[in-house]
Amino acid sequence: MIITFSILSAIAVISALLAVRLRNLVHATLTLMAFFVALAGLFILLMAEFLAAVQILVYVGAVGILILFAIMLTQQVTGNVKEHIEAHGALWGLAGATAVLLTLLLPAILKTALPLQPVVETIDPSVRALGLNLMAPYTIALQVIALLLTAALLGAVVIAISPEKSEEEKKS
Amino acid sequence: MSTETIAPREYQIYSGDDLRTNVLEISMGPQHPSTHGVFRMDVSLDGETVVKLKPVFGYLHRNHEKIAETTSYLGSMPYTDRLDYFCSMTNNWAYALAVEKMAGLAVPERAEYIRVIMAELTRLQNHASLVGFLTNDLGASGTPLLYAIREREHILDLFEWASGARMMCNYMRFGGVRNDLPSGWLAQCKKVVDDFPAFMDEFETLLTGNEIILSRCQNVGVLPRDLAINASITGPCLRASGVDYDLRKVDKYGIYDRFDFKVPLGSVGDCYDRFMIRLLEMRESVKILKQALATIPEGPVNDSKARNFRPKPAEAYGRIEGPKGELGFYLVSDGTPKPHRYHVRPPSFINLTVLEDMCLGQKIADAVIVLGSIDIVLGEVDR
Amino acid sequence: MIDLAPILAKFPPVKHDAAANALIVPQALALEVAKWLRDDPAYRMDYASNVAGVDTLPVEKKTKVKQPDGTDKEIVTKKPGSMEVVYHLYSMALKHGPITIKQVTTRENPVVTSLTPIYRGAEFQEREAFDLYGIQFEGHPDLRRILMWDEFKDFPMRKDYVEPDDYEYEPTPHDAVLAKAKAHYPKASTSTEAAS
Amino acid sequence: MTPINPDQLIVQLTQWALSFLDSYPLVAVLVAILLSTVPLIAVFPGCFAITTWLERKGLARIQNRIGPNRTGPLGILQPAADGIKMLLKEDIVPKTSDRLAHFLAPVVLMVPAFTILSVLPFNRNMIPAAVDTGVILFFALGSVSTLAVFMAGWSSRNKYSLLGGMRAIAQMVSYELPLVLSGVTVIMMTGSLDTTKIVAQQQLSEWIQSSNAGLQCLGQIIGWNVFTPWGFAGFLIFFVASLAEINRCPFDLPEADSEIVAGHLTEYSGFKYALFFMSEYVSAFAINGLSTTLFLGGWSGPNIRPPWSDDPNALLIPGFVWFFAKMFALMLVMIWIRGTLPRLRVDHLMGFAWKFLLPLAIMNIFVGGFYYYAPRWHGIPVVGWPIGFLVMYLSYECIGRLNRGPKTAQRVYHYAS
Repeated sequence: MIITFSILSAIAVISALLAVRLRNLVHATLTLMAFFVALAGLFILLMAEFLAAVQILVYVGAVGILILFAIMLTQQVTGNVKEHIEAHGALWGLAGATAVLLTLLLPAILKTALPLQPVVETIDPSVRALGLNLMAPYTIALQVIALLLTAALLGAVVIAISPEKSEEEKKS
Repeated sequence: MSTETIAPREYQIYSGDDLRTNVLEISMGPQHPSTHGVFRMDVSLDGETVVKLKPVFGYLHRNHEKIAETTSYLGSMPYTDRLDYFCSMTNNWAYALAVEKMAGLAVPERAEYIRVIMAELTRLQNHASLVGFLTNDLGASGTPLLYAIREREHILDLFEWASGARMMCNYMRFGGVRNDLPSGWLAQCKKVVDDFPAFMDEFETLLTGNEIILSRCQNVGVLPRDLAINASITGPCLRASGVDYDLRKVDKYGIYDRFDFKVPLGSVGDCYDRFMIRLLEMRESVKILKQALATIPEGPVNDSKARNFRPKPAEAYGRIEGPKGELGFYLVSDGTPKPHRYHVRPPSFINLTVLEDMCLGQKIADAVIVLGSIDIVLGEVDR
Repeated sequence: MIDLAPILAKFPPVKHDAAANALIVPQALALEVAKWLRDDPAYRMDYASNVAGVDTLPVEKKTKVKQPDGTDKEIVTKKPGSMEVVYHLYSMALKHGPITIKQVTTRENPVVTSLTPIYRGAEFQEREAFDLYGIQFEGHPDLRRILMWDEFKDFPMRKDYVEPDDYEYEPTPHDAVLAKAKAHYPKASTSTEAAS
Repeated sequence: MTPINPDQLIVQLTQWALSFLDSYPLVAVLVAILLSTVPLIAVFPGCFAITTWLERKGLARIQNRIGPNRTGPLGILQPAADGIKMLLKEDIVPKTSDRLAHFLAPVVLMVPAFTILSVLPFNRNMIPAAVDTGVILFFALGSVSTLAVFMAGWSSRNKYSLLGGMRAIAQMVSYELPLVLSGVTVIMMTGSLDTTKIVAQQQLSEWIQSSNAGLQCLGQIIGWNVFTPWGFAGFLIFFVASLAEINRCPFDLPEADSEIVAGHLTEYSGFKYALFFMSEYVSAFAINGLSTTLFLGGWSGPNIRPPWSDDPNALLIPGFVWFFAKMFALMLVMIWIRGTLPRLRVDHLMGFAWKFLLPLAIMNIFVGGFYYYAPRWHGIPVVGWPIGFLVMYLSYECIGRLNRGPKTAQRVYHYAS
């Protein structure tokens, strides 16, 4: 368990770093997807298969592909090599970021009693429970999100209809 | 009809206020699975839509005309086989016709009949395989093509029997044909012709009603009537645009005035019309063949005097209705055994003039079938 | 046979070549004549079937003529060379034809008027005549080489065209080609001989 | 010792083998993993070889040809010859290509193709990975193949490949919707994402348990989802969408040879090409396996009991025989379609997915819901069946008519006088 966890988190961290650092946009996206897959692996480790499946379906299958599609439409896939962002005081920034992160995490770290109790046995992440939760306490939120997404979809359709065609229709 | 020439259309790339797309330029050919030989199209694509298309050819150019001007008149006959290598019989006939017109040679009755039979058989096999290739361009993994090839084999067997060669027949001569038909040939030919409508029925039931073929061919690559005339389009492509112009009816060359056949005409001028006109023309060809086979007389088949002759200074333009369109030969003689000028008017070459007009604004997949429906053979385009 | 008299009457500079039954049209009038032929209701020559360039070398003919005094006298008849473009026009509307139009120009500076603005079908054929004969078509929208490659310099269909003998490499040159190859690639040809 | 049950023979053998390792739990887990994965990796490439032969022979018969006939009797060794040829071919990578992505693409396609096989129940108690969320895991991992095709198309630095990649993304993303939505109906009716439960739901247990041999036999057939109106429509939608999802004819636009050479495969050669080829077939098996599971009763077939056994669950013909029979039957239909139909055009393809399959699949969900709650007479859906069927048929007709423009029609041709 620990070994798998270490490997997956290493992959996740490295690919996330690469996604930020790589200058080639497509490579960056591909590493981002590797990160998503590693995250899905972590979900499986937590016995949350459904969440893992959704993670891959939504982030790798849809969001990542969408990003790639958007990149395909841009002119330059590879960043300009000559143009480097000059970083001054990178170490200071790193230290600051670490400090902020630690401050945020400190209460959680302090409160946790070590060694950790195994989480797996206490929760039952079945799809049925998830569905019931969505349907009972969170119905309104779900409906609102659904409405919002439908509106977005309709908006996309409206934008996608090219004005060229409508002119032709007017003529005929 | 007092318009000036119909200029090539320009396709306007849609560019909204901030939505700019790049044009993708691809070079389709000369090695591409769908270009029917070493043909190249320089295509610019806006997404999948064709915004510019320039045909490029010459990869098979061997200066056929120059070769012909350095050999005797008869010496060019085998070279004409290599023009449109699908239809060597009609190529032979067109050349023989031009020379006969220039030198004033007469053709014996039986030879005229044999020429008609050979030309119509050529038309059958050319149209059948063209429709097959067209469906292949549509992505039908070769099934209709192989059915067509099966029928073509029967006809090529007949050619081989009569002339000794399946494709490069070199069969026609000035003032007739090279040799008489072997015994039994006519009976076999009758059998092939009688069997052909069954194949046609099968072919038509399988293809003409197919929803995918309908939706992909109809209203794709429309060639307007005026443009077709102005751009000198000939053959099935012209008739698909609704112009009644068949040289077999107009010039009545050979003995075509003796046969009863009709000229099918399209109305829209799209790929589907070009496809259907070919199917209908095959039916008419079968009609002509049946009449010719029933009435072919006995007699000599060639004029032995017209071998290596030296025509008087003259010029002539002879043309026939080849399967792909008007195939013409323009000959100028200066009194020597070699032609002073020998020019081929290749139908495939000129029919390509309107390729860009038909493809603009269509999808890249349509460009492929538009090219397929024009029916080109690169041996003839490049010469 | 189509009656050509009305054309000759309307356009006096147009000559009739009786041997070929063709109209010889001066370049300045070519577009006008073609347009008139296309649109005139009696002709309706809407279809340009064939366009061909024709190259004729200058001929020097020496004939010996016996003079009355018994001596031979050489008479040199010079026929100048010419470059022609021949158009065969037909009518799809009235189904008659052909009318042959010729534009004659010099071999040294072959320039004719393009009929592509009237007949779109002449586009590729005029390009071909340009490519193979070097005839300049004035008013052609897209006069480029069509069959030869763009870098090609010469005009191969001209009667005085000499094939450059280093033009094509043959893996095993023989006969005349071998002789040519020797001149160009002395080492290469000997090595292939040694190899064979 | 329990009497031998042909159906469960393999399962029993596995358990027997594992029973020796009871004292070494870690080894037992490893062996169990191997026992469930190695057969997948061994069997499906074998199926792939058989299918390539079947496809070549079948296409040849459709096209009046003989097909492979030089390698072994009936050309049966042709797949081996092809494989050897592929392995020995030079692996050419274009100079300007993105080498890493070019190399990874076949791998990225291959891994999910094999992984999704593990959620398919091949027989009772014979499922490599019995997960609670089998169906959604299948769709999730299946969507990764889009990424692989994109990687192949983009990394080749070839415009045809790029076009193929673009087409593949657009097509696979679009067809995923009707595919998943037609599957959703089944999930809704079963109330579970678990593939084993979906198969079990399609068996009429009271019939199987009865003493009548005929009823027992039918008990594993009559309950298949395909025999319900929503199941029938769903099966057809699923099958058509799966054709597009695995780039089979007539939706093989990403590798349309007459237009864009071979699409994303243009710059692949040698073993990488073979991997692509195999992954596509394995994906085809997987998706056919899923449609078998969802609509055709999975491994259930005529319930014939072995004469020596009284166990109502014992079967003379093992379930995986039926499973593979159904899967291959669907494969054959795909081959048949490939030999018959021309290819669609890009806009037609998209229109077909969004304007026809998607509304039909959504309609199907409603019909499924209606069928579920419609009153029954002795458990027989006397109301749900006819009305559901009628509604599905009407919506098929309506959506079809709405989509069919007035443009395509048979034409009448005239002759010149």
